[in-house]
Amino acid sequence: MSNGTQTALAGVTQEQGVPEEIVNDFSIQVATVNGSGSQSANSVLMRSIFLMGVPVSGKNIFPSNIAGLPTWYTIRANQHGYVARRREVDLCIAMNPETARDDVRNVRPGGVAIYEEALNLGTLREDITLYPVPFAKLATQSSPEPKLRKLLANMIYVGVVAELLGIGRDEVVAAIKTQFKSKAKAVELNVMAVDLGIDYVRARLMKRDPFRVVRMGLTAGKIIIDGNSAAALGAMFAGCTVVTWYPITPSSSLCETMIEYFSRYRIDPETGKATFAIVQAEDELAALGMVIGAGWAGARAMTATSGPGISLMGEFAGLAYFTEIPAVVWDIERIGPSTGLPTRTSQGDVLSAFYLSHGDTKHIVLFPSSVEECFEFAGTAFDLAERFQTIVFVLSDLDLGMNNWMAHPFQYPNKPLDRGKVLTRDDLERLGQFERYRDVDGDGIPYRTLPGTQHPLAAYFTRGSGHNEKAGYSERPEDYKNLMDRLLRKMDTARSYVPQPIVDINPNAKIGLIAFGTTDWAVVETRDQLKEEGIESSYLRIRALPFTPGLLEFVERHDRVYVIEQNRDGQMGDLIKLKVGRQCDRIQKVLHYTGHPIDARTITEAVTTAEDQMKEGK
Amino acid sequence: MSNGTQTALAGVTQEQGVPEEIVNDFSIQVATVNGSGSQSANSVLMRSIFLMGVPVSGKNIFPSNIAGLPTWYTIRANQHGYVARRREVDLCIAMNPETARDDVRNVRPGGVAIYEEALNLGTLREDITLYPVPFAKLATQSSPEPKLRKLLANMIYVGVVAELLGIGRDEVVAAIKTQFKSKAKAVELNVMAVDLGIDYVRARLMKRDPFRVVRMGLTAGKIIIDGNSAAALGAMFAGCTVVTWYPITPSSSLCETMIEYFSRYRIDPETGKATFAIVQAEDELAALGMVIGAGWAGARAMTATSGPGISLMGEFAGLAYFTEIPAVVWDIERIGPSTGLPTRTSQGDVLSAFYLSHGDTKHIVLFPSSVEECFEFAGTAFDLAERFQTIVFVLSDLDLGMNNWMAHPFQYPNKPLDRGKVLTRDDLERLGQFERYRDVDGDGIPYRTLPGTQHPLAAYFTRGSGHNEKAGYSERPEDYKNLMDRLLRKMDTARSYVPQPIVDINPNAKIGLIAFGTTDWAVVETRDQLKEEGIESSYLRIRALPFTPGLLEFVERHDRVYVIEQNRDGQMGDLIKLKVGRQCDRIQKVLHYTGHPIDARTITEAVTTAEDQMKEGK
Amino acid sequence: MTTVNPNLPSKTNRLGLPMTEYKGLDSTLCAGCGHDGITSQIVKAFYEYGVEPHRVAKFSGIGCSSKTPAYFIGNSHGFNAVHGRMPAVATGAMLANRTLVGVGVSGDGDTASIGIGQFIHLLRRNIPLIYIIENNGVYGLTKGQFSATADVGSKLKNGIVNELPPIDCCVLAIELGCSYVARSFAGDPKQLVPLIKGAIAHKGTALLDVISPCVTFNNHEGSTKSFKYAKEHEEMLHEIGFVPYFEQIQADYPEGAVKEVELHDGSHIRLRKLDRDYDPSSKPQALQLIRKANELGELITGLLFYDREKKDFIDDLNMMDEPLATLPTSQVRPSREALAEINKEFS
Amino acid sequence: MTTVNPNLPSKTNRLGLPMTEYKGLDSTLCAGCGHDGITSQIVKAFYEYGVEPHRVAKFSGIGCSSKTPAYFIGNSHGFNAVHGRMPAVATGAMLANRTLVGVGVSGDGDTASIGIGQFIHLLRRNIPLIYIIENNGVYGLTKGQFSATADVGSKLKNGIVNELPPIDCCVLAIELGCSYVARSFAGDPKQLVPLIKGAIAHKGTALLDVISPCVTFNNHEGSTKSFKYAKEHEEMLHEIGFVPYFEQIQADYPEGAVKEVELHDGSHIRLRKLDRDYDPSSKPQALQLIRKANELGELITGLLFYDREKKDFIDDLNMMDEPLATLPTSQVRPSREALAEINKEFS
Ligand SMILES: Cc1ncc(C[n+]2csc(CCOP(=O)(O)OP(=O)(O)O)c2C)c(N)n1
Ligand SMILES: Cc1ncc(C[n+]2csc(CCOP(=O)(O)OP(=O)(O)O)c2C)c(N)n1
Ligand code: SF4
Ligand code: SF4
Ligand SMILES: [Mg+2]
Ligand SMILES: [Mg+2]
Repeated sequence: MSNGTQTALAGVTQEQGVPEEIVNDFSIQVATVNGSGSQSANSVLMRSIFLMGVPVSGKNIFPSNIAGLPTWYTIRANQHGYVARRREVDLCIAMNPETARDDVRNVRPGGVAIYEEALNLGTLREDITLYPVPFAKLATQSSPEPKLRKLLANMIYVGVVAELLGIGRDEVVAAIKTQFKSKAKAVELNVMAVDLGIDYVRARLMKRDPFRVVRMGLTAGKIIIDGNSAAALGAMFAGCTVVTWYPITPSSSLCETMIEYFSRYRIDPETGKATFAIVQAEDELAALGMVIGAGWAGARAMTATSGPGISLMGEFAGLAYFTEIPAVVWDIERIGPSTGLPTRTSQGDVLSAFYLSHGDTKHIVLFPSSVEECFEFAGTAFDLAERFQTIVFVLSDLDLGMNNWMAHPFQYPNKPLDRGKVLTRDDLERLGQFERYRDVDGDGIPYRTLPGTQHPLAAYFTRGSGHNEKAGYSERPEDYKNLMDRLLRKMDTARSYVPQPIVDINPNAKIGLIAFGTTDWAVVETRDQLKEEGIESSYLRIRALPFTPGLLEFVERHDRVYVIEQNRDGQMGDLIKLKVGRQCDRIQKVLHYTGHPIDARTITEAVTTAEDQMKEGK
Repeated sequence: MSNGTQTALAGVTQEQGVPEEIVNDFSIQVATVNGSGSQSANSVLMRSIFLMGVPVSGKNIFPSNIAGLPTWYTIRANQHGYVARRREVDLCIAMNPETARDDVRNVRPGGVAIYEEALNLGTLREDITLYPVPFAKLATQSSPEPKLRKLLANMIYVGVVAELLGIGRDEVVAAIKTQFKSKAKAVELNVMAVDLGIDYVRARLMKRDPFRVVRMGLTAGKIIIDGNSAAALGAMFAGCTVVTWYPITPSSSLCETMIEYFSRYRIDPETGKATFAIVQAEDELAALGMVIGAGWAGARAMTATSGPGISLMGEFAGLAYFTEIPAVVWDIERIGPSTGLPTRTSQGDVLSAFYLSHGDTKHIVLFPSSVEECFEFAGTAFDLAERFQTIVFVLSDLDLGMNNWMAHPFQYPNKPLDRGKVLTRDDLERLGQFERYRDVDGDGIPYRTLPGTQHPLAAYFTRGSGHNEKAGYSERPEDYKNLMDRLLRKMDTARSYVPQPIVDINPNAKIGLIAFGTTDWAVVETRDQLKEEGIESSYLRIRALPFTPGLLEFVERHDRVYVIEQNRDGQMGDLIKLKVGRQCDRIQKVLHYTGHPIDARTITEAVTTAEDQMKEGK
Repeated sequence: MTTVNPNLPSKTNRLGLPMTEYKGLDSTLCAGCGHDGITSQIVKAFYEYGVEPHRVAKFSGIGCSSKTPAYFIGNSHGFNAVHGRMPAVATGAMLANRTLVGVGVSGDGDTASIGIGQFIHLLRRNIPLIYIIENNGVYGLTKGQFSATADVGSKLKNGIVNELPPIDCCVLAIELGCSYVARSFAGDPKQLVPLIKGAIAHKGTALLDVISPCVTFNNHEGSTKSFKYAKEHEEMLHEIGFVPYFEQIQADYPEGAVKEVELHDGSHIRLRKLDRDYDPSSKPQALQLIRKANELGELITGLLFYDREKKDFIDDLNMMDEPLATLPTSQVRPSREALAEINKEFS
Repeated sequence: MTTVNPNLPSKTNRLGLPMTEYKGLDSTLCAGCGHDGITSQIVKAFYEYGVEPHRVAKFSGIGCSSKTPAYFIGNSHGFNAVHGRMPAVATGAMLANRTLVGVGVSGDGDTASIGIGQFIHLLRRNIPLIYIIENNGVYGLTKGQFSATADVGSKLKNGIVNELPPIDCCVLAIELGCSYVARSFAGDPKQLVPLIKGAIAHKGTALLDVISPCVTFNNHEGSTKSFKYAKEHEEMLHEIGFVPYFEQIQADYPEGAVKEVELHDGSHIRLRKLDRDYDPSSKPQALQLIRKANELGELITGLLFYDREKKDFIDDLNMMDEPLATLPTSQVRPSREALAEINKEFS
């Protein structure tokens, strides 16, 4: 456990009577069984805190099965806005008899455990506050239907926790209304269950723990949403017309959300017809093949998948690269290799996405780190794919994609769609010539026409085999070399089009931190922790491959640069090393690969240890 | 054109009458049409020179179609044993009317062109020796059958060239006998055609060029074979039992040769039954899937493919890595990305093979550079795959795989098969325990049992999802991390088991050269060329990934290290840079990517240019 | 749409285009290859039907057969995808632009070996596409290995005999609900041209499995996919005629001798009875017929199955009439109000 | 081979093994899932037949169904491969060790969606393998999307209706020459056990397409793969019995009422006539029957097709009787003389 945290909590033990209050800074872990309907209770609890104006995040640790196995939901509330995972559990709600003992053992000293009274855990810990609650008994009062009763049992703990922490009933009720939308009956039942919890606390429990929620104003105007939904919405507002997919955790919800919202907002009001096609493909090869066919014909087309799907897309990815066809692939990363841990998060596909396919293939890759960026990059990815006529990967992860995040409301896109260098019939008429693969503008990007263009110059032939500037079949060494060199040039042009890194230079810092994607949230917190320990740091957050030139400058500016990522091999670190050449010995890797999202304390410890060794001259 | 070559040929022009002789050092290019049967004529010509005792190599530059398109066959004879491609054509035999003018234009000044008289190319060049020959007319004398006549026309040029160069008729006849095996009729006909050529030269042509073949003793006892056949034979002698394949150029002949030789040498004499299964799979996914199934069940199983197949094998490669199942995949590289140039050579799959699959996956990769190594590594690959219980890639290329190379006869394997850590029924009885994924020996390599082992401890469950040491399903962070760390450890152990690099340190050298695979042949020649220009060099030939520690030492020892490879992105160079850390700025890349095999002069020019710039302080 | 000009010289079609407009580059296939025959019939069919070249989109996988889209209708966009995965690419393109006339050409290896999965799902979806299998029972481009349509007992040049049963793509297509299924022979242009025209007029997937001998690797004695074998064993189901929608049908034939099949665009296929009565509207009958022919080693050719009523994938998706690819931003980007509403939902 | 002990207590099988030896780990599937029912029947069939656990090799892809091999015959090797590609893995393993009894379990998504290509080629090769499809018409593990066996008009919980025709894996299997094709229902153990036993005795691929309702995602009103629907619409072809080769057949039934089908190892399947006469040896009849049942929305169950004479892939390859995997070096490495001969050939 971290020193910082221990200091903050010193004095919080039961012997000392009522401990010092800990306000708006704790993490809750709800341990349940999947398929038991705890998901909505968890969301309601999270949203209630959010509605209290306190920054909050929720993370679901669920098994790769459908029902009956242990599941944990972690809620972090933090007045400073830190929303990364915390290693420590302050409050545990142990609803799953199978894991309850472990769950309670896992609470940090000074913490709280709420559990089913019948489990008899009263003697398990002396250093935490224990609140037994007869959930089962209370549930029998909630409904005569056993099935419903089981569902409502979860909502009872929401009431218990709310009352113990001081979360307002109004906020809970509002959260329930959001959760169950307009279904009055469901709202009513759930509120009733919550009240059972509240009443029980009032009647039977004495608050003996330090944790409290107090109203703040930090969440006003914000939304709560998961990254997959954000991406789906972003794509919808970016004019996406063809979506293909093959279900795979944790990407399925991205496309399922598309189905939902496209059906609502993308049916032409006049004709009643769809302005899109969403197709469940037979596998990931087909999914990408369809995207490529659609991109070739001019649609904004995308698919979403995860690691195993990426591995299946190799051949088609190379085709898109070599024939220069726009395509967008979202990879919601999970733990690999192979099937790996389908319900655990990872950043392990950096190299496989970047290098995907044989031969000298390389791709544009984007790394959103927030739901706002999921929304934004959904459009950016299409713009880049069409501008550069190539396949673009967007690497999100399970943590970002499937968990709930606070965010600013999405901004209506202010830029027109960049459809890239497409020549229309009129253009052809005006130009009088067209060669599909010629570098007319010196930026490596050729022009294209769409099938169906009614002009004798429009037609050309697309092939994944060797071709010359006129798109004619060619095995000539010069044609091949020209093409390959142009593709490199094109990728170079892309460096200034892709989202540039977010850089925060601290002029006093000797060290720099580099991260990407969801690791950002822990790094932000780490920087403050480091500062507390007297270590100033700069920070560069990578948002895309290929790299932009600023990277080298950042590395050169700092004695040591820590590249933090969530995979075993330090994949981004290797790419950075290659990029910065002899400066590579400034790079140090901080790696986290357990399947759980990275936390600030882990990074802080790694960095301080390394810095200490540095000082000691090791 | 290179300075070196120009110097050597100075004075060889027709104005000066009979030029200085050039003995046993020239390249011949035969330009024909594919499907015209020129392949056997080319082989006979090459073998005739070989039988004269002169080192020789033959390279086929053929189109990706079946018949009717231009094809070139290049023979290089060299008394020093250089057998890499040469850029310059000394003698051209222009049999294809469609390309004849270009072919003749392509001959280096001082060279020779032999062509069909009717093409009337007499005025095309003044700086080379022209020998018009009425091939068509001569062919009519060879046979009454038009189809046969066409085939024999090719053999006529063999006679012409042999007579002009002074290749003995006996050697030609012997080569014909080898080519047509026991078929007396075919031998007779072809010898007759050769004689037509010889007689024509004697009767009508006056030798006016400097090129001659003179008997040497440098090829005695050697064999001529292509790398794919060598690999097939190597696998046969390595006890390979299951072969799966999906046809793809340039790998098909590897498996087709297996079918041929396994049917001859691997049928049990007692039962008349096969000791192997060779299966044409429905695609490359299935091919690798079958190999994995077979490897799991204990067979030595392999497949062979090329780039597109590698791209399709991503998902299964990750499965083999993560479940630790032996598998061998030969990648006979051709030009990518995508379908690319199916009949052109490349070393472009280094990164895709090494990193194949999502997540933190990495593989053992071998790089044979000769047919001897194809034979040897076929066994090494199985030994490594079974010892390390993982997938092993062997990266050959079209140049090595499909062209004819001189070689020492294959050595009978002197080591027993290394079947790795397999526990039998007796072992289990003795040990009394077995955990599939436990690192018992500290080398990262666990033990396994084979299905069918009759012991209650034997059974375990294999899965591509998370698992613990007992092979039980697990999503626990610790189990995952343990497993991933052990896999790294295993790969580290492999460093000392894989074929070590071949290193030649020149104590006077300021520069080092690094290459792998077929690039070796050009590098060997380059070193001599550099020496002539006063540049001493050391040389390290990589034979496997992961790297061995000696690599860093080699780099540190030299001011500049040129990594020479046949791809656009300098893929091996990048891996080397990563390995050598801050020494990476000593690395310079020499890249060749045209589809034609790399030649020494190209490398020499690149290195001397770089060295000159160095001196000039640029 | 170009309108029809009635006063054209005889050497052009109803659009005023000469046959050359429907040709492509010179073939680089072996002289005599069956695939070149099919190419000619495609050229002829599109010319005679009068399809505007720019409206055509050509698709293929990899193989000798898959090279052929470069050899016809040069003024249309073509896409030579990867081996066995053309169906996905064609599906995507047809969704992006439903106004295109899609023609896919594939080989038996491309379709029945590596590609059988995508083939099946294409049929299942009923993607609007003319799908021509140039079926020679071997992999031509990789030099003569057996494909999954090679007959049991058929021999390679090197003597290897095929032991595995062939996949009959027409049977699969019918079982999977394909609504236009025909078998033909590259050496039978008279039949192939109307079948292709019918496929142009059809809505949904039109499958043509065309025996197309490989003269280099599978035209020898012992091959069941040779010109000789096919010629000797061809059994035509009917004589086929095609009357496009813009021509008047003339009923100049005796009762019962001819069956008219109306196609989706109003064109008609006219099946003139030969030895037998055949009604291509019955699945079981079609399957029985094929099975029997296969048992007898007969090459049964003609329109095997037709179903006018079948919905295609465009119907299933309830898509707009205009190509999705070129819809203006106003149609594909919901309003500011929509976003505000959504933001509200999540707040 | 363990020999049969005739003096066993009644709670063990002929090998002296109790039923528990055929069980595996506890299931982690949803309570009531059809797949668990099938697991129980597999346990029972292998127990009753008396297969030595170590001789069994279990294969699967990915899905809820594909998890089940961990739940039966714990003392056998199991392999949970990747999604849709189990057939290739099983093929390789069965080639490496032909003495294994292979059992593959797959889902309808695993087999008919992503895996249809490998499934078809497995059938075409006739790999010796018991192939059980646990068919629920949805992707269970990814939370209820339609698979390619979902019926037209069947509804997801969220109201989405399937428009695409289902793939009937039995029809495909029969068309592709599979020699043992059965359909059954997870809720009908009496039928399933003898069908699995027959599959054990069979040589070549034995396909069992078993309707196995997903209680979580596809057991509602409107689903044609629910317990309720299957129970109401099950039409048994015959009553099925299995007499293993080591038991005497007793002809205690009236003439014509029962059909005995002899299997490869000498065991018999006994089909007792119900409403109709059914002879599972005729392809066309089998296909017709299934087609009609599908049209009527009937779930026809029983042994649909059987062909004793069909060669399997091991025959085609002329393989040794011993497992290739463990042949000694002397049998797999040719002699020095052989290498000398080869070197000579290339010199
Ligand atoms: C992934 C992949 N595997 C293998 C190949 C090699 N290959 C090219 S064409 C072909 C077979 C073509 O056979 P078919 O489709 O029957 O066409 P044909 O040449 O007979 O017309 C193969 C295996 C490839 N291009 N891509
Ligand atoms: C390559 C790949 N794509 C997608 C997935 C995600 N996935 C896991 S199981 C499954 C479907 C399972 O459906 P089915 O085979 O019918 O089995 P069920 O769960 O219904 O028993 C999918 C799509 C995966 N594991 N691998
Ligand atoms: S090899 Fe066969 S299929 Fe290919 S072009 Fe030649 S004849 Fe045609
Ligand atoms: S989700 Fe469906 S298929 Fe999966 S275990 Fe639950 S009931 Fe069975
Ligand atoms: Mg073919
Ligand atoms: Mg299913």
